Amino acid sequence: MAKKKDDKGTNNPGLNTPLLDELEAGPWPSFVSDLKQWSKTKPQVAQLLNQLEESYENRWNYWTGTVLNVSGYGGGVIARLSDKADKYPDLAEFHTIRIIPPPGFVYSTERLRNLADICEKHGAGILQLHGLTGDALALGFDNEGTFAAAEDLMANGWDLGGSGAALRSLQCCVGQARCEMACFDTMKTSRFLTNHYIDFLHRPEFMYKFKIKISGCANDCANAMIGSDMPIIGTWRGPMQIDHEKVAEYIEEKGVEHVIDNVITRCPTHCISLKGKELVIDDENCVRCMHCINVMHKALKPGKDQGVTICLGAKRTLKIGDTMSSVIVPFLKLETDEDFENLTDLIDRMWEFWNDNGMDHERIGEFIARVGLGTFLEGCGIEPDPRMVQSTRTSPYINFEELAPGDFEGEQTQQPKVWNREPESRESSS
Amino acid sequence: MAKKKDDKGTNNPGLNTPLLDELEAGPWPSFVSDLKQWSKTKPQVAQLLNQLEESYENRWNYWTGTVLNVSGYGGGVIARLSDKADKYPDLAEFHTIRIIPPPGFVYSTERLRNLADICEKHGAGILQLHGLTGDALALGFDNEGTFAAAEDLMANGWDLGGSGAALRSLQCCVGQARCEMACFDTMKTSRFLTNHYIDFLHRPEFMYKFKIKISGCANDCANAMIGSDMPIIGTWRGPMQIDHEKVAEYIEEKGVEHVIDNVITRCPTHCISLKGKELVIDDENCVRCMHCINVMHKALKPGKDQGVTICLGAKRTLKIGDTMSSVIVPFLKLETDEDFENLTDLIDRMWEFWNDNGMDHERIGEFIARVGLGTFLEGCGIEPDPRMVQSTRTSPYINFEELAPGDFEGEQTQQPKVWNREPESRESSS
Amino acid sequence: MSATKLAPRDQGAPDYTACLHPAMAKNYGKWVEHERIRPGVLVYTAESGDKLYTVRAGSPRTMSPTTIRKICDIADRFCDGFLRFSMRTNVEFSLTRQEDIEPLMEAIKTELGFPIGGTGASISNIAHTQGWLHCNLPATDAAGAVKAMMDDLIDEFENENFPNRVKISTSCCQINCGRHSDIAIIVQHHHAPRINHNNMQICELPKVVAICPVAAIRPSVVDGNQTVEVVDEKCMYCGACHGQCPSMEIRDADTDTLSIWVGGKGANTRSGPSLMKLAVWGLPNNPPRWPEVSDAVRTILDAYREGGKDWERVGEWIERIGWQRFFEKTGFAFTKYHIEDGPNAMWTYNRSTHVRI
Amino acid sequence: MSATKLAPRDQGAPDYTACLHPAMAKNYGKWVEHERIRPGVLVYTAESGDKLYTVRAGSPRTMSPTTIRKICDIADRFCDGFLRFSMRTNVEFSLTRQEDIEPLMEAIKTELGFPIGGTGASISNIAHTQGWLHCNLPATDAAGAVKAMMDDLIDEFENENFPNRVKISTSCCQINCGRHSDIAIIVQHHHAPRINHNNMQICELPKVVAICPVAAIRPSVVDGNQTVEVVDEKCMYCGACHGQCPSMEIRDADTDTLSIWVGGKGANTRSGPSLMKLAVWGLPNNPPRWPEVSDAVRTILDAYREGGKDWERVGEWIERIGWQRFFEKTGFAFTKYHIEDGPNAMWTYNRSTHVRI
Ligand code: SRM
Ligand code: SRM
Ligand code: SRM
Ligand code: SRM
Ligand code: SF4
Ligand code: SF4
Ligand code: SF4
Ligand code: SF4
Ligand code: SF4
Ligand code: SF4
Ligand code: SF4
Ligand code: SF4
Repeated sequence: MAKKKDDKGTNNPGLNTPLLDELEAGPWPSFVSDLKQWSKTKPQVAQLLNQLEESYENRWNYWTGTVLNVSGYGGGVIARLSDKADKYPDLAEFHTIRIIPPPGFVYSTERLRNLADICEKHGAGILQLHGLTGDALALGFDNEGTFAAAEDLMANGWDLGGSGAALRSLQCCVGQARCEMACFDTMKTSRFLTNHYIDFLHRPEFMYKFKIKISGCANDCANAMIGSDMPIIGTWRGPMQIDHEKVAEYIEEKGVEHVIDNVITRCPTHCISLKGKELVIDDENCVRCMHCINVMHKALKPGKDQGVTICLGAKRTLKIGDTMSSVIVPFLKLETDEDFENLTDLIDRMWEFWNDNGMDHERIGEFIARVGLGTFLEGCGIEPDPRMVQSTRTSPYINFEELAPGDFEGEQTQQPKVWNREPESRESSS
Repeated sequence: MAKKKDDKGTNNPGLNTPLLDELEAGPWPSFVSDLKQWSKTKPQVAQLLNQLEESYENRWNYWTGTVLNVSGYGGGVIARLSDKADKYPDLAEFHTIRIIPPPGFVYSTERLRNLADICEKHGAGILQLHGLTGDALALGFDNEGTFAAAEDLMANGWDLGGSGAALRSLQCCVGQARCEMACFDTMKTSRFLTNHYIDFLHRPEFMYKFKIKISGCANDCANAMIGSDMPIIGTWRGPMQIDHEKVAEYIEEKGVEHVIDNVITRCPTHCISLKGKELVIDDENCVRCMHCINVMHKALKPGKDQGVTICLGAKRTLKIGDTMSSVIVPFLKLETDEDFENLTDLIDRMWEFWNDNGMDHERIGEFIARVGLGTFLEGCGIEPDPRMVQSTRTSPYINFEELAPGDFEGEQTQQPKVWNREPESRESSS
Repeated sequence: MSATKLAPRDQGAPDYTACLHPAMAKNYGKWVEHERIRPGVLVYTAESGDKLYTVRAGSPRTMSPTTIRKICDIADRFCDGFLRFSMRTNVEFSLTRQEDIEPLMEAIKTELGFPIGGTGASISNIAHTQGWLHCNLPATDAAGAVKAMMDDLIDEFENENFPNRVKISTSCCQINCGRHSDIAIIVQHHHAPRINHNNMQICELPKVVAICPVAAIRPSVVDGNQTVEVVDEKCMYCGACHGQCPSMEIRDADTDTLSIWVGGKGANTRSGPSLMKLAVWGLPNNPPRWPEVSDAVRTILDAYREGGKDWERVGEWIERIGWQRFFEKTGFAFTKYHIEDGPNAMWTYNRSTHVRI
Repeated sequence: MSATKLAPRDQGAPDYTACLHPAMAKNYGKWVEHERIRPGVLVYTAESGDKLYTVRAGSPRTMSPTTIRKICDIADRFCDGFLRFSMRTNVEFSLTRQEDIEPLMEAIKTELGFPIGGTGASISNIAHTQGWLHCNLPATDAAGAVKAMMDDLIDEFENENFPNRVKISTSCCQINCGRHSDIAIIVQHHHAPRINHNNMQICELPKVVAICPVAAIRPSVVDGNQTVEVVDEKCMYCGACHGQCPSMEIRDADTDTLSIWVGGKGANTRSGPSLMKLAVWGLPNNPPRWPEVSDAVRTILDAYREGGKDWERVGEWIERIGWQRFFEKTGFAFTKYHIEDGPNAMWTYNRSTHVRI
């Protein structure tokens, strides 16, 4: 039963958190201190801390999951009921709302204050900036508060994030807003995809969750490669930009040995060599790993003809073990409207094949692991490309459709050899 | 029914091998020419060539396998019956005898002539030096000829090789007999193990075949790593030997760039650096891959404190796919009698565990793949060593015996949480 | 709520252009250079010659509106009313007036109590998960362990003293929302789930049977109720069933332990991404400050700092020196549990004679 | 034979010390240096200062006693009555008198017709298997393809013109006794085994059912006979059943094809051992000279010679330039069949953004 907001904190038992208090000491900012302070404004936070104290004491958790949906949405709320609701009535319903933040986590103070105000108004007001998927997380709403907060948020230009078997809120690095490494517009791409696919984000109808993370270059500051089903990573084609004067300066300053040890020997394809004070890069073999650029970032830069590499498949370890993202599109320009259409066209086809053929709770990486990348590509109408693999196959057993007997002219002439002798097993006499 | 040797070639149809004849042209020595010539001495070889011609014509094989054992032996003969025995009566029985060669394939002409003589006397006399496992292969004996040849061979100091679910004939590189890279006595080790385990070689009683190949150093000229269940590979501990004068000479002669490109950047652990005309090797991180020694073989040599690394598990692809050998003993001295006892003791324990717990047709690599290396080590009483793995585990799901509930004092206090609410699925109203 | 008029739906991501610092908006896509002035402070130079200073401050991620508003106050005063959060929940204050850097830093320290750092080859903020604060699955807390660890590592946040950036994460259950990191702390369970047969949801049955990766769960009937049973010998204590169905309880306050994993990396730099691997297991789940965890992390960090070459991430350092040396240098034991089992195990064995002797 | 007295059993390996060239016996374990005087000819120097010259000659492996005796004659004349065979079925003549090298080489060429070479960065003799000459399983011949290929590659045997040694092997069925090599030729089948139900050996039934890696074989009864049937959709045409039971016929003269695999390596040098990987499939099984195979091998070799750096083996070259360039440079097509399937497939995908563009 939902209680009125006004009730919160009635009969609040007061804070009793000796263990948590130990987390107030030390130089790192303490969430305990902050929440203790805040509990004076929001009495339910005292209950939260008291319950957390019990968790610390008993090394046990007291939340149970449930499902709660805002009208028109199939996700965005992580609903929790306390097992200790009798003792902590204000925790009886204590939900988190996932909110889509501005791409790149940039905020005006106006927007951020607005967020804090709304969350304070309708719930416990605790914010986590940001969750690991990339949502702004607001904790501590009861059922009514959740609904009210959602309306208020939406009235103020915010929207709910993803949860369940849906597209999840996208995450991107700061990119071109502040980083010279960025090879494309991560924020624009993030917002474009979010809005284009907002239906899939809000109403779960996939086989399972799908995460997209976007990094402006291979440094992958957005954790796309290990944290998303579909990393979109900036890159370039053709030669990188080299400022030969600055190269010479760098070598002058740091010395040849330093350059050999930190640049030459670290290139994964050994495609850099040092000729006197000049770096020579065998561009054909540069795999755009960013390392040399990172080290000599004033002298070297990504090439001018930029775009993205798209990968597919990462997830954590449940069921089949960790999957990692692997290349699905080696290079795609991402500038014109047409480029973006190419991207959504690709995503549409991949989603369709996955959702038509996947199993319940099967992420796309697991799906590919099950059906095979070859089948997946065919199903999505994507041309196989050797850059998708680290190496070709080692197993010699191949099901060649093209060479199936039906494709050969005439009848199979060779019948099984007639093996009509008893097997002999003999020993030399004596 | 076995025929008398005298019968061979009666009614020999004469050679008719237009396709095979095409293999007489060209500069590479032709086995066809050799055998055609030889068929004048051994008429059955003409039948062999004629049947082979039919294979070439029809792209079809005409041999069927069977089993034939020399008294007291359970292997060593690869017995074949021709499907075209009606047409080629001398091929009705046409077996191969596997013969253990001198380790390292060294021969005196006396021994080699002796081998040829015996094989000619009792069969078709065709020799293959050597089979890929490392046997001297003698082809073309009928049943009686097989038995007679075997006795004659043994009377002359030869012995039969392995086949079936047995230890197979060992193979080793030339090693210390002619190679300065050799870190231990490969020939002695090969002969010692062959003779020590001759019973297991001759009387198949393993789960399946077991191959041992022995290389004097990590160059692995004996193909041990990919061709044997148990590679024994020479190595050393402590620093490698460096002749600094010769290093300087080499650098002088070839130039710094050459040394960087061919030595420094090629070291798998990047443990070599160039300080002027001196090579500095971080010995702690040298993994004895032999590369730098190969390139600068006059200046660098294996270290003086030598021994072997033992691996386990390679086989080709049938059933579970290729397995590769992996380290089971990082370093073992192999000089004194005690050292050799350590080696056989280890082999005994591994064989026992494998044969007690393996399945039919399961090679030791497949067995380890099935039960896990951890279990295997425990079963054999071998201490786990981090050098056995390329990296530790990535899967977080571990069956810790030590931490099983029984090992904790007292009762399990925490019972499953009582989850006594109906799951709620709500929507905001309207 | 029934009376409320519904607000507009499906608006998507907020317009970031309205959230950009003016210098960012102006020089969007036109940055040419960056430099670290000191730990925690970067300067970015644009084609236009504009310079943007950025000060990075460590946050506890979980914050009250009071704290949020303090952050906003500072951003209003020094940063034209804009700010951002980084991927590791740090707060980034950007400003164009160099002379304001010191006062800004002063304000961050005194008004917020946030440390400044996390840039370059430092230890940045530790990524963490919900823990006992909000998730339904945790066997431990994440935020508490992070607070304790960061207290210990604050110098490493405020300075750049490692071979390369160090990313640490903690997770509160084996699901590991904390992701792969250079160093990661996760939980291990040690026996099969206990089942609350009275409470099994029939609707969940097929799902919970299906989710078990080793087919250890099978339908059964107990006291006339449709429920499931677990084949103990098969179960690998993964907890997948617990995530699917709360009546399958995998946690045990007495026996759950923590473990530390190393070498996870998402960056494509040099050798590319890699999964993290097991370093230490069996650490006690010891709130409120998990000292054994902090100690073990410190041990790894010290060895890495001493042995790593510039630009080597933790995993790359270990790859180069080999796991044997890693265990030697940290003093941790290598056990059979460190050896991978399961289907991909063979790929983790040392399939060469490459050994350090 | 019944009257014959049995010879001594279990004698084991012959005494190699009696088979060593005197200079080998004397300097056993005391060699310090080697040098290649010219392709095919090495000189080894011992601590004692002794020098041993070795001339390597290519053999066809399968030889008549006549040929063996010719070899012995030459060894008697020049090598004190000793010789050896190498791991790749070459004959090695060792001698101490430098002035005899030329006459020895002359004798090898004229009396045996064997080429001299196979040392250093050349293509040595091609390892091959029994084929139609003796095995019961082959779908092609191995010796014939080798003879044809070596005719084509004889210059590469007699010279050392590659970045590193090139090891080639051929196998006559998918079992692949020919092992992993820099370049390997193997056979592929294209439909499930046909079964000779009249001839099924009851004794073999459980074994043949058990050996199928994908459980495609199940017991069945046809015309009252105990036999097996194969589930076509599951079968991957591996032929394991055919090796176990000759009544399961996997081969088909009309549809079997050959394929070429690259990058196998057993040496622990540099990156260590590696398995070979698929380069080209669908080559016709075309006796007596398999020209399509020779052509494809030549194409790979040319690209390797041109693109490989010194000391890079074929697989290391491909690793460095990437498979994309391999396919570009050879002109072969990359198809979905080149992508690994099966349980370990994910490990072969490109799990980074490392691409050449
Ligand atoms: C809130 C958050 C942790 C945090 O404190 O930051 C989180 C919390 C939960 N995760 Fe997660 N995950 C969160 C990021 C991740 C990440 C990291 C990422 O997205 O980059 C991962 C690893 C990457 C991945 O996607 O695999 C992650 C892997 C999982 C998994 C394991 C998936 C697997 O197949 O291995 C589950 C369980 C599942 O999917 O069945 C899971 C499930 C959950 C659930 C919904 C537990 C459940 O199944 O009931 C948790 C809800 C807690 C709560 O009360 O809010 N969460 N989860 C993160 C989402 C915040 C946000 O929206 O911004
Ligand atoms: C003769 C030889 C090929 C040659 O011409 O040199 C050969 C020939 C046969 N091999 Fe082999 N193998 C030969 C070396 C190899 C090698 C290479 C090696 O030993 O270094 C391998 C790969 C490494 C390995 O051990 O896996 C090899 C992997 C196989 C396999 C596949 C094993 C797997 O699990 O993938 C089989 C089939 C089996 O074991 O079931 C097999 C089976 C066979 C059989 C016995 C066929 C059969 O099952 O009936 C062949 C007998 C042919 C005949 O008529 O003589 N042979 N076989 C080689 C042995 C000669 C010798 O004794 O010196
Ligand atoms: C602000 C932030 C992006 C954002 O949109 O929020 C960012 C910003 C920068 N990163 Fe990053 N990285 C940020 C998270 C990451 C992450 C993800 C994470 O921390 O969770 C990674 C990948 C981690 C992994 O591998 O799993 C990441 C891997 C890198 C690397 C690659 C390091 C390497 O050698 O492997 C570089 C290159 C470098 O260090 O020069 C880099 C470089 C940079 C540069 C120098 C890029 C630039 O020119 O501006 C930025 C200054 C950073 C500094 O700290 O000195 N950034 N960077 C993130 C700050 C997080 C924090 O507060 O600590
Ligand atoms: C004679 C022989 C050993 C034997 O006992 O029979 C031998 C002898 C030598 N090998 Fe080998 N290798 C012999 C087969 C092999 C094999 C196995 C094979 O060919 O089937 C390999 C491993 C193949 C693989 O990786 O799968 C092999 C990999 C090497 C290497 C490593 C090359 C690399 O960089 O990966 C070296 C080092 C080098 O080239 O300096 C080497 C080096 C040598 C040296 C230079 C060692 C020495 O100091 O004597 C010898 C002179 C060889 C030459 O040709 O210039 N040998 N060598 C074998 C000759 C075979 C032949 O007739 O062609
Ligand atoms: S991923 Fe690249 S573009 Fe994005 S912030 Fe990091 S370094 Fe800059
Ligand atoms: S970006 Fe990476 S791959 Fe390219 S040259 Fe630099 S270090 Fe080499
Ligand atoms: S393996 Fe080593 S010791 Fe043996 S022949 Fe080859 S190089 Fe010499
Ligand atoms: S032997 Fe190999 S690992 Fe050792 S220093 Fe030489 S190249 Fe490096
Ligand atoms: S790691 Fe586990 S317990 Fe922690 S938030 Fe994620 S799902 Fe919940
Ligand atoms: S803990 Fe994992 S393995 Fe055990 S029953 Fe549950 S799902 Fe299956
Ligand atoms: S490869 Fe196949 S056909 Fe050829 S010898 Fe080996 S088992 Fe026989
Ligand atoms: S060919 Fe292989 S997959 Fe097909 S039935 Fe025979 S053993 Fe099974």
